Amino acid sequence: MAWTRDQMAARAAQELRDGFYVNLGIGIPTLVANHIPAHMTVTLQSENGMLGMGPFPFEGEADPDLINAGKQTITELPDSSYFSSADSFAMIRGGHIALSILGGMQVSQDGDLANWMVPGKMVKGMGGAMDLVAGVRRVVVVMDHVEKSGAPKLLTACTLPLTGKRVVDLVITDLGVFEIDRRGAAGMTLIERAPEVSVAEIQAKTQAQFKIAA
Amino acid sequence: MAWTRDQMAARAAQELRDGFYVNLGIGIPTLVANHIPAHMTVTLQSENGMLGMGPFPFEGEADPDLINAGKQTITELPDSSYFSSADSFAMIRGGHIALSILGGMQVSQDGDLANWMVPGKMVKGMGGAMDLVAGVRRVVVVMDHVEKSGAPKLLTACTLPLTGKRVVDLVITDLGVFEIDRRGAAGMTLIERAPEVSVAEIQAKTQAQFKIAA
Amino acid sequence: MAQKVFADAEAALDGVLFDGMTLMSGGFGLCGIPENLIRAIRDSGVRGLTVISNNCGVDGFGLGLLLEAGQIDKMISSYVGENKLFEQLYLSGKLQLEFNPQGTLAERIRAGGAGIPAFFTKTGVGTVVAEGKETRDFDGETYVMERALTADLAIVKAWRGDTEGNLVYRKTARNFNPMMATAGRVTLAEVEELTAPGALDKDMIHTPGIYVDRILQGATYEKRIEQLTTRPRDAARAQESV
Amino acid sequence: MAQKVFADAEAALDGVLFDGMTLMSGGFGLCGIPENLIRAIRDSGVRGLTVISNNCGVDGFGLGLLLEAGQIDKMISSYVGENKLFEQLYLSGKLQLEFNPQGTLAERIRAGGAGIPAFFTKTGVGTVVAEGKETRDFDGETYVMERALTADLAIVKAWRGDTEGNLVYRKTARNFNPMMATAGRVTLAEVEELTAPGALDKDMIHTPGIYVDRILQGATYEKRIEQLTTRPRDAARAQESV
Repeated sequence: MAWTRDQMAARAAQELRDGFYVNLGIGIPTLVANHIPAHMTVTLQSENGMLGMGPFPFEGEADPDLINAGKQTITELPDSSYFSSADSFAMIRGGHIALSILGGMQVSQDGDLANWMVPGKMVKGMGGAMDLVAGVRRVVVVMDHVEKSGAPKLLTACTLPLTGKRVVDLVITDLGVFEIDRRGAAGMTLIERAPEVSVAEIQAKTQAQFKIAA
Repeated sequence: MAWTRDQMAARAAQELRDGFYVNLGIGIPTLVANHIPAHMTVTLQSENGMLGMGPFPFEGEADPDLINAGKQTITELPDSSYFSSADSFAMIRGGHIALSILGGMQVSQDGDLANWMVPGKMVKGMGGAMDLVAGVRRVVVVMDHVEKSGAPKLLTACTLPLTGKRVVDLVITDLGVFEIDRRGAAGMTLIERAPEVSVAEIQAKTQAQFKIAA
Repeated sequence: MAQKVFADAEAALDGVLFDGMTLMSGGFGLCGIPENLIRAIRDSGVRGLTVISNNCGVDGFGLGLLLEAGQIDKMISSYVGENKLFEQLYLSGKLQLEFNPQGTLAERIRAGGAGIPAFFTKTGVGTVVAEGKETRDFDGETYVMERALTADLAIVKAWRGDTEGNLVYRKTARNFNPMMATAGRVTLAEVEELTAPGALDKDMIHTPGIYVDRILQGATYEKRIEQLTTRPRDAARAQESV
Repeated sequence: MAQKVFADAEAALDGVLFDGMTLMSGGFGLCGIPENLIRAIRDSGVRGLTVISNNCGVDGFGLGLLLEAGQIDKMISSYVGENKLFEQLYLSGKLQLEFNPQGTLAERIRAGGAGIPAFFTKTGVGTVVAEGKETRDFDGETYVMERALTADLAIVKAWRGDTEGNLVYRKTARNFNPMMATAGRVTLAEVEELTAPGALDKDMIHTPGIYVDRILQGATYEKRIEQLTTRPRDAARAQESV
């Protein structure tokens, strides 16, 4: 049985460690915030210039000067701080963020990621995604295993314009979890499966070559 | 009659314009602050991280957290601001300071400046001087015309390690004022003399080639 | 004595606009945008603009106004996002667009203000962003060389400012404004509240006055919210507040 | 839960010192130096240090203590100034010294913290500073390429800090501290006043807590003044204050 969006977020939350500074992308990654264990201190960075992102404001209390990188109104926490875009990306580029969890359109078996444009169709722009995957120490992608059309998203090589080359450490899909040895030669390894999902099903829906963890 | 230190500072003050942001070096340049015309707004930058430098504090009111680049205790003004060394030199390097007035050991006829070390003898270090001469829009050097030994300080080429190459726009000595076409080929021109100082005296005490303004 | 304060956006723009100019505009989405200056630039009719801004507003607000009026030839941005007109003009070839990663854009602008003509970054290596640019290895990692960005005019929005041009931003409305203030040949700042010198904490000034040529207090601030997200008050808290 | 607060300088230094390490130390002259941590490093006996700091204290205070104890092999600085021992050790060949222009030093440290391995600057072109380094023309001007600086340990001094490591500096005691806080593989901060989170204005934090691994409130602050300069009260003012 494939994982739900919330279950994928819960699995991604297992990558968090106490004291981590983390950047969460738009979509499923945003849900990870709901799964931070109570005993753990995790500080969320928003690349538009904030550390210590709080929850959405109560109705009637939204502040137009306080938004996250997805342009949603948010709140601050006692230990929050604000800074400029240059300082924010100095933080990201300089390797000070421990973990980035973001969405993906395609991931290759070497860890290439495509998630910012479909030529001639979708022109959202890369925003901060290229900086995040280049600068953050560990990059986790959370995405559906296949496209709505059924086409695989885990590929031998991405066909869409890249966000980064050899940047992804872990991929969490609705069917399973894959580790990628992006700095070495070991390639991609399936390390977990969603309940009742078979290796055969994953193989059928995956174009990328992958090993299966012992 | 050669100019006194204070007269040299007064002459340097004539280079100020209303609204200028200015950096003053240690020694005679510091005295320029006493000659800012009353109707003029001139803001002094201190490269250790301050804009809007005020006068020395009253006795008993010195603050160890408030010093200038010469490490002297100073005061703030209503429009002062503080910033980091990186931000301070971004300001300097980025060409935002209109004028720098600093001391010199040697100046060449092309505008080279040496003012930071005498090999084997004096090892003070360049501090911010190299950044100032490279980044500030107009550089004025105020110095004695000759060394204590009588050796000339305005030379065809500096013999001491350089602070910057083709960086000086104007030299004010106790004997006269020289303009330097540092970006072009016109070289050095004597444009003013101290009262009762003859061209012959200046020529005798100057190794650099210079023209005499009409 | 030099005077930086102008009565309104129109007065502050007098003499600094020309067709074909490069304009930097602060803000992230609709947060922290100089909305009064943008409206006045729309009204000025200046054309052929190259605009450097992370986004391009939305249909009918912010820089979207200049897009609608056909005043922009080229955008240098990181994100088109939900601006339909932007996307459509670009896809139909009527608008040039140079995409920059957001952090590269921010750093290029900082470099422009800081006298640094070029720097190296890992961002974009192996992607279209690095195409045609020099790459180089340092300590076994590959980096791409990026050039500085400056503009003929920078327009920024701050929360408070004094008559000398010292600026303080509020929360995430800071974003690109501080760097842009340093990278304009001319920089105009609009503020919600204009104060006398001395009213701002000297340790807490985000943009020192040296960077601001002209300052004005904005006539009105709509401060439109792009994506209003809220949560319901929980029962306990709702009771408390009764 | 992760805990950043340490009881004193000695405790904060536990496990982070080793012979031959590179150390960054904030401050300009004696202004804004981490005096408690410096004393504790002197007492630790660690040797063979490469120290990155604008100056090297004075005889008997600040980094001068480490010089006197023979703990420093090499300095990376912009100014020796009035430190006689520093000058003498260097001239006699007992201390290596790499002079950096002050702005280049500051920017190299900022680059180190910001993931920028190299950048170009006009500073030092045509001088000994540019010897052996790549130079390059951009838009008709010559620039020299400078590399980033990082350190095994950065020690900084702030005025106030909270238990999460957010820091605020005071007046010109800010200087090199904010950049160094970003460029240490480990960063220790000492503060005059340690506060609970929420006590500092969130818009006014100079160093966000992410950069600070350990924080302590200094036991004592001498805050020695290097050059006390004052002016007499003028007659009018003297009268007023009577």
